[in-house]
Amino acid sequence: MIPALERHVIEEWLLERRVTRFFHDEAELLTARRFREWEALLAEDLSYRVPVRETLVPGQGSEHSEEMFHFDENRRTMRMRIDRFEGTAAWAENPPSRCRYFVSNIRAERRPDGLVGVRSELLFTRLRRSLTDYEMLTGERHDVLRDRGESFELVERTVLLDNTTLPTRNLAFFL
Amino acid sequence: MIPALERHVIEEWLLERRVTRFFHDEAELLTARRFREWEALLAEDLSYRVPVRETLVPGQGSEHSEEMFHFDENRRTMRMRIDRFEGTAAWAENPPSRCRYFVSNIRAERRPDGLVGVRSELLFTRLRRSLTDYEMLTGERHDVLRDRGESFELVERTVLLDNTTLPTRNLAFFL
Amino acid sequence: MIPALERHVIEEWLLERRVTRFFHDEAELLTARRFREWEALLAEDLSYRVPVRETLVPGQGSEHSEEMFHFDENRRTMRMRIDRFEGTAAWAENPPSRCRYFVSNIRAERRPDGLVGVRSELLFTRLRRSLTDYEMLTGERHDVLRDRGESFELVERTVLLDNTTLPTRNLAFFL
Amino acid sequence: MQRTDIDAGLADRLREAEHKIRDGFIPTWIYNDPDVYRLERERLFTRAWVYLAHESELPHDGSFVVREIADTSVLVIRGSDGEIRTFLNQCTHRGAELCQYDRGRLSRFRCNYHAWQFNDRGQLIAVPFDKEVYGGIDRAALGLIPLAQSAVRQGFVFGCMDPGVPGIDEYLGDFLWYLPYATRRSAAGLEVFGPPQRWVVDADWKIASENLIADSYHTPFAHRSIFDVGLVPFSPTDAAPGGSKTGLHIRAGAADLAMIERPAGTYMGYPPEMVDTLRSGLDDAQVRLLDHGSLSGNGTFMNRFHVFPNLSCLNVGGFVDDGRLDPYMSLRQWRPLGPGRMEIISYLLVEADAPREFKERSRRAYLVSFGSSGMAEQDDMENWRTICDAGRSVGGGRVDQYVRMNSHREADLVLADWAGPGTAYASQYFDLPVQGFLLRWLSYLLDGVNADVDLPRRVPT
Amino acid sequence: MQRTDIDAGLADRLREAEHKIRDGFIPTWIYNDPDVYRLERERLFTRAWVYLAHESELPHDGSFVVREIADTSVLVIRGSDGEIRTFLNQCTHRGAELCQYDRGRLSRFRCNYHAWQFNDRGQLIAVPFDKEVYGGIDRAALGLIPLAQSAVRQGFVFGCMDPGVPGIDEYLGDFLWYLPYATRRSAAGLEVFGPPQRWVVDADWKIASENLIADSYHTPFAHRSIFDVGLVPFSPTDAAPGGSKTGLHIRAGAADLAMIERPAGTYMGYPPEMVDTLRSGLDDAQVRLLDHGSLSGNGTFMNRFHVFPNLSCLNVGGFVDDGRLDPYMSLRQWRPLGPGRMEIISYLLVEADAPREFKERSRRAYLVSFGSSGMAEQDDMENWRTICDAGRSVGGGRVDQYVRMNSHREADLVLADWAGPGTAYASQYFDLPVQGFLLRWLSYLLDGVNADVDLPRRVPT
Amino acid sequence: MQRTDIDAGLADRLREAEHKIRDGFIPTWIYNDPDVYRLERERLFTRAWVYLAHESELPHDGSFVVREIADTSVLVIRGSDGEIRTFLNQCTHRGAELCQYDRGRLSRFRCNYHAWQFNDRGQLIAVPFDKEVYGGIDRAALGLIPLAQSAVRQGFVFGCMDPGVPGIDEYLGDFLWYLPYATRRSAAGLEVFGPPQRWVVDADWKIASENLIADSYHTPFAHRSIFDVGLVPFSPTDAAPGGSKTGLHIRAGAADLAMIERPAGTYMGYPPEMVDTLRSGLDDAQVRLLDHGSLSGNGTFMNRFHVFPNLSCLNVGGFVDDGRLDPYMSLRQWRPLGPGRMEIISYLLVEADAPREFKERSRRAYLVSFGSSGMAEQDDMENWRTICDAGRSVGGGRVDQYVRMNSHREADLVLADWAGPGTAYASQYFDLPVQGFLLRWLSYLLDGVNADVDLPRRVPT
Ligand code: FES
Ligand code: FES
Ligand code: FES
Ligand SMILES: [Fe+3]
Ligand SMILES: [Fe+3]
Ligand SMILES: [Fe+3]
Repeated sequence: MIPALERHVIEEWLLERRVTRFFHDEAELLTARRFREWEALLAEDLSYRVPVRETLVPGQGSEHSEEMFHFDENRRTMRMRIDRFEGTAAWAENPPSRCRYFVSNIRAERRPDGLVGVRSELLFTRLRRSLTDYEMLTGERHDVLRDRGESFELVERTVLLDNTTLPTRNLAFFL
Repeated sequence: MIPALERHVIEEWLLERRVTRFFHDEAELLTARRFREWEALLAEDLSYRVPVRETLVPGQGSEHSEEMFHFDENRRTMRMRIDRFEGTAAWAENPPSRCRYFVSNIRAERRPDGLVGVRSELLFTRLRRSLTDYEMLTGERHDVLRDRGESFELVERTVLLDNTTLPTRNLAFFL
Repeated sequence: MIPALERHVIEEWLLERRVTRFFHDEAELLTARRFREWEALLAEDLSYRVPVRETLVPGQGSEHSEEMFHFDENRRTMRMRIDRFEGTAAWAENPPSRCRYFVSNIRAERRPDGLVGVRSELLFTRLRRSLTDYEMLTGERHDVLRDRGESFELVERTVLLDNTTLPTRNLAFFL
Repeated sequence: MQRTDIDAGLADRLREAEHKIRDGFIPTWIYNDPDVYRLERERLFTRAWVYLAHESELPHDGSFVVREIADTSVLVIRGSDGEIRTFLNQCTHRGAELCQYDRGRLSRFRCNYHAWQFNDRGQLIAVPFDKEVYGGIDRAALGLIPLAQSAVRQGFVFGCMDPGVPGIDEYLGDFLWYLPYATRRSAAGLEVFGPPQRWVVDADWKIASENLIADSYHTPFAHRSIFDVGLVPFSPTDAAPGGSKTGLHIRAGAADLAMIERPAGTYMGYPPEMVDTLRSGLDDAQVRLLDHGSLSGNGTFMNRFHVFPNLSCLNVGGFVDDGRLDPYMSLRQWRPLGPGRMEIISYLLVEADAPREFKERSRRAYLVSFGSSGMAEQDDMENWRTICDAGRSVGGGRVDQYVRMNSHREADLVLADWAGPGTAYASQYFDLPVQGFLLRWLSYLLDGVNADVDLPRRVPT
Repeated sequence: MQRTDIDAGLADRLREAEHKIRDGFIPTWIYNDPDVYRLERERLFTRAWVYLAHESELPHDGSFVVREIADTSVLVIRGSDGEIRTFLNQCTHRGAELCQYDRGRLSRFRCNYHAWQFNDRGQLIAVPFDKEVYGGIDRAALGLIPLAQSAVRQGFVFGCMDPGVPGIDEYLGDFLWYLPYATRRSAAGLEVFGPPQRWVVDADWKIASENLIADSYHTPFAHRSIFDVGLVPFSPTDAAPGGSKTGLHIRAGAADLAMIERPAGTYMGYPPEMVDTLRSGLDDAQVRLLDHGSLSGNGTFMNRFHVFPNLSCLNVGGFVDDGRLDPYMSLRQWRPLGPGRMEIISYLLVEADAPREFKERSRRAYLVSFGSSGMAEQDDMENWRTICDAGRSVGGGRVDQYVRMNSHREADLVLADWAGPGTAYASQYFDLPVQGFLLRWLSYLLDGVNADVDLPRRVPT
Repeated sequence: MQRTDIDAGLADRLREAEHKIRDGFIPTWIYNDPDVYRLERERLFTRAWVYLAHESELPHDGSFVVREIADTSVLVIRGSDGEIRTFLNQCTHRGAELCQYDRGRLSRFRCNYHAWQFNDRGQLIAVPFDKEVYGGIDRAALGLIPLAQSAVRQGFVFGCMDPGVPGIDEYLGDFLWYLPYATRRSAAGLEVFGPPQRWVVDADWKIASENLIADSYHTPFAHRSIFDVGLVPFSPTDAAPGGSKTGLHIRAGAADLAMIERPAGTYMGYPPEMVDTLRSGLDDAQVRLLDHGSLSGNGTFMNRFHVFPNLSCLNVGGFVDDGRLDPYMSLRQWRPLGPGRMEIISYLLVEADAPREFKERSRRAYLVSFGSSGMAEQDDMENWRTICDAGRSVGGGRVDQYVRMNSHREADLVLADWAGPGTAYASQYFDLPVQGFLLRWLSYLLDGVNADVDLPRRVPT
């Protein structure tokens, strides 16, 4: 017999489950460098940001800069970047890196405006060629998704990194 | 149409879902160094232990010491530690490290005494200042939670580390 | 009140939940080196493969070799390996390594033939003795499970690694 | 400052390198060698003037940034008297690090170990138990240790650890005449917009410097993808030899700089007001160069410069949104971390009194093109890295690179009647500046300070 | 043991350091320098007596621990004859590691490579195919290789790789007279409680040693937080110069030790029975010091000691639960791992026959205060680390630290009529012991073994 | 090729090692020493012939693999003329890496930096703006840099960076007479099956080489587990001294090889047709050895060989499925990465025209036994690693290993009337080959190229 489950419990659960699935599918696309398919997940009004982090005096403002970013993209610049990857002259990633996205601690909630806010933890690893030392980044994603019924689209992503100086030779990937 | 779900399936699932959420929220508090809020999750009869690990002859006892610990805390010593962090002279963490808790493989079960036993895997990363080398710890958490309806409180935590000698300059954080 | 959940949503969810649990239990067995119990999860018609990876010219074939493997095991060779670990002369793992399996991004789906296909991400860490440097592998698992009602058995596992040259002194463990 | 010894074997290797470089070849090992790195630390970065900060980063009393000269931590701070000073970021008692932050504002610094305190002018202002345990310490002698020399020029803060070398004006020399093209487009001067991006690459700081000094050759090939996606305001033809983008190279003081031709009425997307402001701040000769200095008599735009040893600046624009060209200016420092390894510190500079929207557009154009995620920068990283990787190997290190581009007509390239200071060349397609850079580098490693660096003599290929 | 060469440049640098240290300055580079580390490995840790284990860790026949002298793995084992021996942990055949465990009990060790076997006295007892392939090997010559010297004193096991240096009693010297204050509070002596905590820090073993030798100055400042949270049994005034916690420093043999004043009837929370037991095991002079040795005539408590090169001990207490002071004693070894890098190995010592509850309270007080998670230890790590980090940099390494605390009245501090052996000083606020430590360290690096280390002459500041 | 200097202290240490090795002892430090590694890079791997690839990996025009000689990247490619060539994998312009892939097929290689292009014969075929900026470059002088020497023998591709050393035939010498036992079991010769496994171990390439050269002693003990699980086709008795598996050791040219006895009508599980094919390709003396060469007059099977410096081959079989013995042949290279660190590159070789099923069975037997996950290989890794770890430590490095196995009857072991070339010994249980290997290694480090390596003289133990 089924215990009485409240509606909001079921709805929250369904939402989180769909969001989790969305993130896992997204990670697969990025890992497989299927950038065109990934692009299809991006909203027209996308804002994609990875702020530069500094070590500051406690109390003197956020360590995540609001002025300077590693990425500060809109839909159009995203397309440029993807065009480049899909073109024949993106030497930096030829042969491609092996990027992997361990997304965990996913928590989603529907906001009053109908959008879905998601907070998750990201462990990102990258290996190139025959190197044995990983490039690794850690941080948290603050995402806003628009519910499209069947799936979601990414409206806003802010990745707050733990890293001030990046141990990656470049950012020829997305976070 | 909904297939017949047995009560215990639903209950187990609900429990695990709530526990998972609790862990993710807890990780957020620790990462954000919101120690007073974290403290509010600790039971009065808390036992918090991180045993020292040794490499022993197979068959000559557990590698996790029952005599010596990295942490062996009760509610009172926890408060002292948090008081220190919240004070103005905890130089070791000024500026604060960036700690991150990747909690996975969470499995919860309600014990006969009503408490909830949880086993999970922990990947802990820490970065300081402008360093590019992570301090990393891995291990498993064996937790006991008390169900408070809305949330849980942490009654017992034992973290079994993989590390014998710690690669962290200090343990100025909680696991 | 419960919203109308479609049958397939429930079924998918139940399957994924059971698979997730299976993977977490499996990880525990491997971490604890309870190899005989792990062996009991392997199907008689097991195929367990970890292909060698090369860096190839884009467009000139898959980087994951179909000719050479790090593991290419059937049920019988698996038994040999486990016999060895359970014997008294597997010096390579005496004292044993500390292996840990962070399995995430688990996605399961029932195939037309009744078997269950699962894709997951694996972050594997290993520490030995008093070393402070981890051996780490990353990759994805493509598994096929046979549903045995109470539990599953592993029919097929292919681990696609990110690593071309392995940073592990040996593969005296399973992935 | 004292210098460590250099053994005979190493001196021979460097002398051999010098001969090769003069002859148009670079032995690859110099880009990844522990002995070279040791000498760079001990003989070069201790004696050259090195960029530290921009004064706009230090707006208030007590504003500070912590920066590094090679591996030495330096506190750059504006004192309560308004003056900018530079100090070793180290307590004078037992040597603990004084300031643990990248940036901020503090009027006093309290050492965590024994609580000695220093003010924002570096003075030792508190010593616990002074009377009891030191009998009244000599505070004047134990203030923070200033860099031997430091100076601000047109907003740029430089420091030098050697008290015996000539001052900043002699060091920068003729370059100071050209610098206003970058700094005077606005009455308020330049400002750093936000914190710098920083990242670590397994590549040598010299190969990166050489690229910014004089590698017009790589642009159309290594960076073809950014032409392909429509980002850059040039055609491949512009970037080819003889093209408008590759007109003038100038060697001036401690710097190299590149001028490109600009069609009348354009200025890389900078608004006309800025060009007016710039023009009004220049002298007649400078204005002439601005408006008619190109080989064809068109105006010029200073596209990039490099100040020895490791400061580069790139000033260009990109088409990011709605067909408008957005200009940006990036200052970048190539900080050595070890053999074949550096940290890149990349700043965006904007005109301080420009509207916010201008700055944000500039930021977007910069981010898409250069910096940690920049589409052009990505490719450079891989090329530089593989060169340095080869340099470390026993076989690859012995390979002599070929730097004789246009050395068969080097004399022809010199513009005899150049109106500005320094030496101007009629092309950016030539290897002479790279040779000059490396000879100057060798002059530090082989002892002489800012010794006259002869231009290399070559034989035709 | 043979020693590798030291080139002229390095010898000059060390001689210069010696002059500075005598004069009250320490060049920061000595805390993070590859050449220094090399000499420490090859000239110091091969020739000094180094702590290895406590006999309570080896309760039975075949009980063993594996420990390291610098980077050399040592097997410490109690043989079937009850004797404790020390061996290189290495098979004498092809050199494979013999014992892979940190601790345990085994009567024989079988090498994994070719199955040679050794017993718990280090004897080679089995060689497969001996007759066939060796014609009867010389087993006596191929037993495990013992350390050149080893000895147990009051429960502490020491080893030394050099057969030519004086024995342990001469090495420890006058310190043996003071050691009973730590070891004789219980008839059964001390025991190690559980395994040691171990962790790795990017800091030099010398800076840690100096801190434990003679840095009373940092306590009220670096560790203010533990005063704030009510953990320590002192007031800041006690810890200030002239305070009860900072009374006496004694230099005795290879050790430095610090005595603090104890109010009559107290002994850092140790129960009265223990003080009685202690007193009954001491001679008259030792008892006098225990009961009236402080400057004011009150009793004393040995708060810490350091044995050259890298063994420190801290004996203190904390208020953890219900207002009671719980004493604890932590032995810690600072094991060098490389330039500016060490492993800390921290043990809790308790009176062997104390009740379990006493031991557990002691453990809790220790864990909250010191060790890997200890609130005081946390702050030390950061200070030590930044000093060593600066030492590696080209600018920071050249900074001379200031160690002239109380050198202007050094002669006054000596207690002329001190009743015990060694030299006693009337304060713990002075830098002389740090200078003495470094001069002893230099005497190894510059060749002399335990050469008479002159105390530094100083000029007033 | 030029060689860097070797200082007097290092030469003394190596000379001392030489004396010890001749006397039957190996100082452990040689397996983990930065100076040794430097000399190995600069004096050994630049002057020895080193294995690079197998011709079956290069089936077509433009087929290439990228391999390393120590740390130097080498492009091995079959040109459009069918010839296999070897080049430094480095652009001749500014030294960027030319080919970023492990394997593939390309007819031209375009450098990513400035787009110079080279064809599959290493010729420089395109230089952008050649006329404009180089005035017509000397393309012939700027083709890819070939290794000084390279050669293919029985399918194996070798290269050598030194033009002055003798050619491959002189180098391999008498070994070429024995190699057909491995390569001629099939008309089509051998082929590499799939890509090699590669993994990195903290162990020295020499210790691994020695193990494959002459360590029959470890087999029954280190690898007992694979006997236990029924994998190997020998009994422990076979593997003991005098057993059928340990009969003959042959030193021939740059190689050592081991022959085992095979019962009539068997050949390690290889099918009779293959033995027939083999026999038909041999001359009479070779056939005699194949069929009656063992000490007892039975047939022989070449079980393993090692070619100086770092190529080993193992040919054996395992019982994996249904009671059938499946043979496999693994070639493995021990590539030095640094002191005490190597990459292992392990290939499976199969008869090219064997049925697919044979190859797959061979693969399974190989994977279970050797290679990255092989049950035997796992144990070797740990033993080698701990030896090298000890070698780095100050105490462990000074330990002399004992290599006098059967040196008391060395003369007796020589087979005076051996019919083949080289020197044959009547046992595999002796340390002479290890001593010989290390003396040859020393001859490179101490300068002589392929100097006659005297066999060591010994005294009885
Ligand atoms: S080190 Fe700064 S006050 Fe002592
Ligand atoms: S190395 Fe120990 S038995 Fe051979
Ligand atoms: S480096 Fe290859 S073309 Fe310039
Ligand atoms: Fe570029
Ligand atoms: Fe302290
Ligand atoms: Fe083996």
